[in-house]
Amino acid sequence: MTTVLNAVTAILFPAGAVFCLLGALGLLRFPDTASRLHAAAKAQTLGLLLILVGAAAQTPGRHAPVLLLVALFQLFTAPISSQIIGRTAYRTHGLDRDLLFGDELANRLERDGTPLPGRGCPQGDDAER
Amino acid sequence: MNTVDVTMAVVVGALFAAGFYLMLQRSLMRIVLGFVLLGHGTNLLLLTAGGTPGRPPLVDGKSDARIADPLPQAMALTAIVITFGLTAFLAALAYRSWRLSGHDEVHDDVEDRRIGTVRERTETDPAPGRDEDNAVPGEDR
Amino acid sequence: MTRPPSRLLRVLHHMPMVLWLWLLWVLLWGSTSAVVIGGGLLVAVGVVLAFPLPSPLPGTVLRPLHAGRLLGHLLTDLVKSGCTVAWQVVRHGRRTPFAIVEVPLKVDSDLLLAAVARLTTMTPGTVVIEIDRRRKRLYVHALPVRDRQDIARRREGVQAVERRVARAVGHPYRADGPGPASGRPNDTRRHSRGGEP
Amino acid sequence: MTILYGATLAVLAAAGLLTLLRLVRGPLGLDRIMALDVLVTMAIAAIAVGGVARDETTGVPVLVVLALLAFVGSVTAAHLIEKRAGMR
Amino acid sequence: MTGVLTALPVLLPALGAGTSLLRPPRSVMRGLSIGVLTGVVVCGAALLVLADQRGPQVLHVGGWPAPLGVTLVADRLAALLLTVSALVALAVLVFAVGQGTAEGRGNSAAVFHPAYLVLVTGVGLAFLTGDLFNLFVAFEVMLAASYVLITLDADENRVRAGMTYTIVSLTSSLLFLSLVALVYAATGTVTLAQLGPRLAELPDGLRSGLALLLLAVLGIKASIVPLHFWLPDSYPTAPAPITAVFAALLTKVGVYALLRTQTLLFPRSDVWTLLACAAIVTMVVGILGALAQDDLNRVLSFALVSHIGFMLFGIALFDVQGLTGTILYVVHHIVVQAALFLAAGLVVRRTGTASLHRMAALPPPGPLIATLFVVPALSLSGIPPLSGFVAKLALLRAAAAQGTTAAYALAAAALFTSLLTLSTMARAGMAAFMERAPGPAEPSPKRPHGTGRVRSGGMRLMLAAAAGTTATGVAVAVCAGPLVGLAGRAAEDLLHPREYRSVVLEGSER
Amino acid sequence: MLFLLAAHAAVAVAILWGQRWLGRAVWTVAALTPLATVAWAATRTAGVLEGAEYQETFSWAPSLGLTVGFRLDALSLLMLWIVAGVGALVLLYCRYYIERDAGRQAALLLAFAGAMTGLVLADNVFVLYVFWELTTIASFLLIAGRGKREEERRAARQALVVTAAGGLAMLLGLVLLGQSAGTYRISVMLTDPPRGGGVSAAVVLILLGAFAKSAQMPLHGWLPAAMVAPTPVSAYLHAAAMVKAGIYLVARLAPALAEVAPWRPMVLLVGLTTMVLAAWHALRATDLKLLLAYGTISELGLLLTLLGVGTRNAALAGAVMLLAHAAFKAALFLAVGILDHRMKTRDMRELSGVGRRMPVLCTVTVIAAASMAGLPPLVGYLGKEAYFEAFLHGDRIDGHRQLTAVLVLGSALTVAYAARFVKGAFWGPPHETVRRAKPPEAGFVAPVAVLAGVGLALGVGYTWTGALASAYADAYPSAPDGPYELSLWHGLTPVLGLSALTLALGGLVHLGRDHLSIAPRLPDVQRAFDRTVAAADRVALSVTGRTQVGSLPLYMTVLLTTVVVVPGAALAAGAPSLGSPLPWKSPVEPFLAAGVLTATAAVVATRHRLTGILLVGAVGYGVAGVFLVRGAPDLALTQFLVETMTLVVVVLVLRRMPSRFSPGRTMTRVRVVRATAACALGIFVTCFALVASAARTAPAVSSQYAHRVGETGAHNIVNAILVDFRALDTLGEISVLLVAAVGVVSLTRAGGRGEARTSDGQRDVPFPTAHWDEPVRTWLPGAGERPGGERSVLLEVAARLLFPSILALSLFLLFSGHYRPGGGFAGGLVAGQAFVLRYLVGGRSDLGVAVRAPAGAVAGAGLLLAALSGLLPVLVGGAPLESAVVTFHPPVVGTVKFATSLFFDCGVYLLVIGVILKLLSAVGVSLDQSPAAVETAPIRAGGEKEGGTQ
Repeated sequence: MTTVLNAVTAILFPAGAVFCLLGALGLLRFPDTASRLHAAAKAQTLGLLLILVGAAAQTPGRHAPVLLLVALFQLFTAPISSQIIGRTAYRTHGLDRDLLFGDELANRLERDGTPLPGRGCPQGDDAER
Repeated sequence: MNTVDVTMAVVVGALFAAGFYLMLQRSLMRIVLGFVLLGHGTNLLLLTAGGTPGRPPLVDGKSDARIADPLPQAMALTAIVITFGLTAFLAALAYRSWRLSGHDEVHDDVEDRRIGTVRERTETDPAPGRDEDNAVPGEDR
Repeated sequence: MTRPPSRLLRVLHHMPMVLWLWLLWVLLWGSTSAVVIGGGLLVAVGVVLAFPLPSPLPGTVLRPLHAGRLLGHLLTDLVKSGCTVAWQVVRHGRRTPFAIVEVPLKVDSDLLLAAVARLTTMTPGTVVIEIDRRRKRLYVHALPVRDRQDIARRREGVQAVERRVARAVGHPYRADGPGPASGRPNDTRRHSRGGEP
Repeated sequence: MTILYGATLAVLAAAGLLTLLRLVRGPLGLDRIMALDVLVTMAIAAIAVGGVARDETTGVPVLVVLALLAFVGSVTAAHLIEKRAGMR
Repeated sequence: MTGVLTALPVLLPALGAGTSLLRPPRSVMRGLSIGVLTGVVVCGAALLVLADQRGPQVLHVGGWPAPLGVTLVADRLAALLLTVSALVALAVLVFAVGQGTAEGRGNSAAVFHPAYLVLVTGVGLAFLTGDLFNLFVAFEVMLAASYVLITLDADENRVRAGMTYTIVSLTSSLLFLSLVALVYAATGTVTLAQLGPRLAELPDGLRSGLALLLLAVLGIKASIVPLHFWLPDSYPTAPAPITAVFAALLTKVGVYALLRTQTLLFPRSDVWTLLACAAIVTMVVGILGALAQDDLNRVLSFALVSHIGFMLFGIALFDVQGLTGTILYVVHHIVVQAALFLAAGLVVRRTGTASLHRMAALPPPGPLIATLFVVPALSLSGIPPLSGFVAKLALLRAAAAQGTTAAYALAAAALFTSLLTLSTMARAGMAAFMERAPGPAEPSPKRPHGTGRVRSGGMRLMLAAAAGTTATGVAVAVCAGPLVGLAGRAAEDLLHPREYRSVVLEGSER
Repeated sequence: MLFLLAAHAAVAVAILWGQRWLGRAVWTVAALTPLATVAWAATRTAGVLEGAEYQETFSWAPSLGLTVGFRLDALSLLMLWIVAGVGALVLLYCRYYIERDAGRQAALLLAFAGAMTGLVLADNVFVLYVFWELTTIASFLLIAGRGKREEERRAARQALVVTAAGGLAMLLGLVLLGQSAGTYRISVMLTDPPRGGGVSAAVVLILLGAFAKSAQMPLHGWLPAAMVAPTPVSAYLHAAAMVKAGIYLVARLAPALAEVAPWRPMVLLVGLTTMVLAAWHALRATDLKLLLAYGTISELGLLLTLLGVGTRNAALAGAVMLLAHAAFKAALFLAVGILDHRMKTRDMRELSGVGRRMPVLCTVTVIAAASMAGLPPLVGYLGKEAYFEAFLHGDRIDGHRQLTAVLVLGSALTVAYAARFVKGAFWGPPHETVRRAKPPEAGFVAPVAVLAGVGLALGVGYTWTGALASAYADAYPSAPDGPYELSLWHGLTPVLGLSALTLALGGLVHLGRDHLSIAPRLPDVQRAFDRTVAAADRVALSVTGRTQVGSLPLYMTVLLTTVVVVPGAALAAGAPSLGSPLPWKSPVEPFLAAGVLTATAAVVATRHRLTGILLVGAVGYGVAGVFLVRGAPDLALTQFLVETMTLVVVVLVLRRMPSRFSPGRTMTRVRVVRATAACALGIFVTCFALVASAARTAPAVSSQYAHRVGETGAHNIVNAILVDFRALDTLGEISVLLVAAVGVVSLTRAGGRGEARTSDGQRDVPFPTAHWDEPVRTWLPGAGERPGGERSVLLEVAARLLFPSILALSLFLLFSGHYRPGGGFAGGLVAGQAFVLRYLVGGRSDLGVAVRAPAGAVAGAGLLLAALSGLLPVLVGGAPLESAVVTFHPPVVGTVKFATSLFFDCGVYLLVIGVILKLLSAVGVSLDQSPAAVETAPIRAGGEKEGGTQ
């Protein structure tokens, strides 16, 4: 039993860590805020989940479920901030439009008669929005 | 017997330096940041200087490895909470200042400035005859 | 908010939440002693009573089988999405093209919409950045997107998620029908600008 | 096993430092918020690994709290940015 | 039973603060605050009697012996200062109620009463605690309340003053906390009674470093030159009763802490020469500052700084007589400085300005207020037979008895300061209370509108409070005999803390 | 004797009270007290002259040497006569002179008389000093009057400063003297004179005080200036009584101290110089009162010389002159007062012919002046004879012959100015103003007449005078050729010749007065005083202007520098060892350290508010990581929660503030200084920490906690410390939290005096999609109140689902705190986060629905619960804040152990929640909505309306 668990951990831990690392790399490498969100929301969460499961495999008895609980909570809350950040990024022009293949939201807005305000207007050096 | 290790001592020192550098600014918001940093620094100092690291101070009877010194932890906990309350207060003060005067800078004291100018005037103008009761003429208010 | 007729009723109304809180309590304590179990019940009922909230799931029944499938899909999606992103990071890095995709949905309940949005965020390559509740649309930031096909694929992916969610909670999902029977807005006075054009 | 834990922690630490770099560099407030969020996630992972490595479970409540509440801060900050943008 | 008595000065105001937040009606809130403070006064007095007759009253809070738990110790010094402080705090509260600071504009009542009671909690705790970290907490309690009070109804000016005050105080608090950390690092305990011997075993450099750091930190709180700058820039802007209670209590708590720690932790260690210099500089720089000011409250604030020097004087001498003098001076100064600020508040209220040269051209506020100002002003200047004289005499005698050059220098500085204090007070008093025929160039300014509009009942309360404080000051002089005896015994205790240590550490292995 | 003083005080107070209906009778009433004193003194005279002493002692603060002792001996009696007698006459005279403010003046004069009485009766140096300063204060008030005129104020302040300065010097002298003598009783000092090194210093200081008080040169400037006071006041204070205090002190101490080193030279030098120079001044004065003032100074110089020199005959002469001077100088002043009152001038150039218009006044004044000039058979003559004798044959005084010459010169000048006075005041043809003046009433002149008469009587009745004077003088050993007796005729002695010589010389000077104007002007002391005052003001201004610059950063720099330099120097000087610290305790630490350092550096560099706070958050998480690594999960938990909470609060506050810090205008130099100071502090702390922790030898006390934690029923030692071992700390800490929250409410309350100025005044322009994700259903009961643009379906659903779980978690932390990381704080903070979530998502109104009680009440209840749970154990006989472990056995459940400290923890929990609610409500009210909305919105969540609605 212990061997099995150890093996699980031995697989999950490095995998999780690597995902975390890749997520961090993505955070660094992706061109704009919205893309970085992918790294943050996915690679990161996955990495964490793997590690938590790996840890749960090592944790005796009564604490293992709590670790799974942690994973559950993380799954539940991570998308919330992602969505809020994503929507704020869009609303505050945090997208690199050079890489944008198509923007159906903008199209929709134009059809509604409320085109995207301030498109192209320079935001100045004040990068903190 | 050193309870502090070099890394932590340096971190604490850096937090103090950065915190105080910010506290020396005029912008109250930077002062708030400085204060929070200083708070971190002192809490860390309290914890590290006070105790040797060890197992968390829980008595669960399962291990007899040395536990960390709980007293500095309790003190640091108290300090953390106090710092939090005061940070909130400082932030509110910054807000109030900004609301009243449109900025959150700590400006120089008016009365002191006035006395400073009076001093400069008396020192450049050596005439000693000053009305005694008007030791500090206040016309430039 | 109308006040429920009695406290007991409210507890019954919120039974799932009470049970969940109870479970949570027991899990957190990691013990099944009588004190913990009794205390957990007290805490669960107490919290629900002290802070009244609208019932979350009116008329929905969790269907275990579909829920299990949903979970399975979720986990595989998660792994897939993780890998996708990781691959993107390694492969493309700075020049990852993306698109914002409009996904019309069929479910018409806040809860389900939220669930879909949430799960969408976990599916590969998509992050919800805007929700149009009235018109039942999600706007999804998708990556990488290189052509129209990609966009369509993404849209379908999200709709698949929606289907699975609706099944899991026993929602009468119809491919093209109007909104579901339950979850009709009980508060329409604030219905804001513009319905479906 | 110890080597495994150590290596995991080391990788996590490296990831954390990279994230910190994003936190410091910005350029948008949102990026920083995100980075902070990710940092918390990594902290959860690291604490879990550390707990296993040291064979103790005292960190578990910390984990629960972190997992459940980390988003509150980021949501607040994102709100601020949104509101600011509205004011422009 | 006496244990409760020791805890009550801390717990009562805390209870009161909690209750006053439950939104009781205004009259209840007032009654509550006044009742609580009266209770503290009674407890303080009872403790004083007990401590004087039976030795230090020790309470092991929570029933835990000293190094484990926090210990509250009411020895003579603590009980004495507690009683006097509570008395003054009570008078100031009455004044504030009368003036309407407490419940004037908007909802400041809901802020004032809890904050004031918390302030008293902190002061009480600071006097009673026998634990270094708890002392820090006490300071924080007191200071946090004072931040709130000084920014009450803050306008631009008050916010600036509040910033200065808050930021400097916060700095000192953090430094104090660092000091606690360092002390714990070096000794492994924070119980004052245990620290003395443990500190004595430390290497010299470290010990004097700690002692001086402590001196600097407490020096900020007690506003010793050159750490005093914040005080004259912040105190004068607050409403009169708040300034009064700050001036009376906060700096004195700093002095008390200095007294306590210098005797208990670093007895006659390396700081005393420095302390003597600081005392002289404080006295002189402070009073010169007062001489240069035009604003009545600022004059008094600088005088306050200056007279902190007198208290250091006795500590620097570091013998029974010197400490006696310091204790007497602290007692005297608590009462008198509060009375002065209250009287100044009345003057400003009546004339509508705090500027001396403007005040000089306004009609004087009447003989009663004049008396209420002049008596404490004379007392502050050390004019006999008022309390300031008694305290000053004790200090001078101590200096003469010691007979060193430093002692004589201190005495000379003290006398010089007394003279300038008198001169400053005379200037202020003349500006405020003498009618001057308006000169041709200076048209008599109209009294600002609405300054006289005080509810007569409120005015009566204010006058009664100021009169009460002044009368307390006079009483200090009249009861000088027993008081000197008490202070002498307290000083004796301070210098020979064996009894203190033994009662605190009773029941615990050292 | 105390009853005399009490009577003075009581009558003075009574006069102040009853001045309304007493009217002019106040003066009579006031005069009764000194008259009674005179009468009392009269009854004691016989006894005193026979050598008896009357003593009274009351205890005040004996350990300080403060014993209220009174003693009546010959000198006191003499002075008492003068003080009370002249006092009574002056008071009676005032009835005619003073018209305005009679009550106040009468009370003050009476109080002054009382103070003088006390002064001369005091038998304790400090009691003497007490009355001494009281006379200073009384004279200040009398000179200043109502302070209408600038010169009154100036003169009053000058008198105050000079005499008080002298007084302070004297006080130190008295302390030193007492220190050497071992007693503070004057009578004991006299019988057993102190000797030793300290006594010389004491003598100098005491003499300084005496000189200042009795207007000796060069400290005399205040006396002529004080002539702005009403004439009776001048007569009493500056002729008869107050200035005599200094003389009295010298006379009192001379028997004991005259032989101490600097006493005699000082007294002689100062006294004689004053005598001559002041008389010279008097010759130049045209104002009669000023003339008398300088005359007084001159006489005081003489008296000082006589009484201070310390021989029997000189003392005798001094005592006689003391009496004589009081009588004639008071009379002369009062006479000038009458002139001034009737003629409205006292300039001798405008007065002429008064002698004819007011013959009675003229006569009595001339008698008094003659006494001043030392004409026989007046008492002044007796005195003059006596002092010539004392000096001419005073072998015990070094250089007594030269001194005699000086005395002759001084006396001659006295004669000259006496003549000048009489001539200036009365002689010549009647002037216009004089002719129109109304002659004074008899009662007005009577006091003058009485005083002049006394001068005559004392002269004629010289035996009696001699008895009185020698009773004091006999304290000294008499001269070898037997005691000198007073007499109007000693035969043709050299002394008589000297007397005649003075008259002749005086006459000559008077005749040659027209040439006086070319005589050298003496340096003006007045200007010197003014210069000193101005210089003091300038120094004050300069010092204050340079130190108190009003700049907080500068203050902080000074402060930090002090903190670093002072202890740092001590630390460095001791060169303690750093020990041999490990590089790190755990390999994780360097990583965390790197993170913390990076973030810290970024905080310093950033110029954006939000960035700053986020980075600080990162630092906080890093620190929390360190806590965890070092085995402090409780701390890490709290740190994390607090960090999030700080972020939330600061962000909420920041919401409407500009994103960047105000543009810095700091000069590079200043920045470098600041950075240096900060870095120095950082290094200092680093070194200090290493040194301090290396020095630990004793074991930490906390090792005992592990052993005794079982008694608290806890497993988590940290929590046990917080709620049980050191619950008092926690109580204080929650008070801080509470009051800080109250402060935040107070500060952010809407509607400061200046209304908010938003940075650019623009209103919110919501993004077009803002209202899109408004949920259809109500997920949070109060969220419907929010504008649609601020709602989010995802958030609302999440909040709805998470809220109960978070609360359950918080309760778990609260209850499990005793056993594992958690506790009231952590629990409260977690619950607080739940409410933050409600606030963020549902807005203020939803928060109001969630918590119906006012935030302040929640917080207050928390503090109440904590404090009460501290107090309750007392009722069952425990110590405050004591807790107990209660074990009970309910049927099904089994054994339940329960620590009562849980109540305390619950209080903490509640308080933290209340505080967070309060913070939210505070920032909510001020920041959330427009002010109008604040006014109308039904607010239930917070304390924002506390008090305001009552």
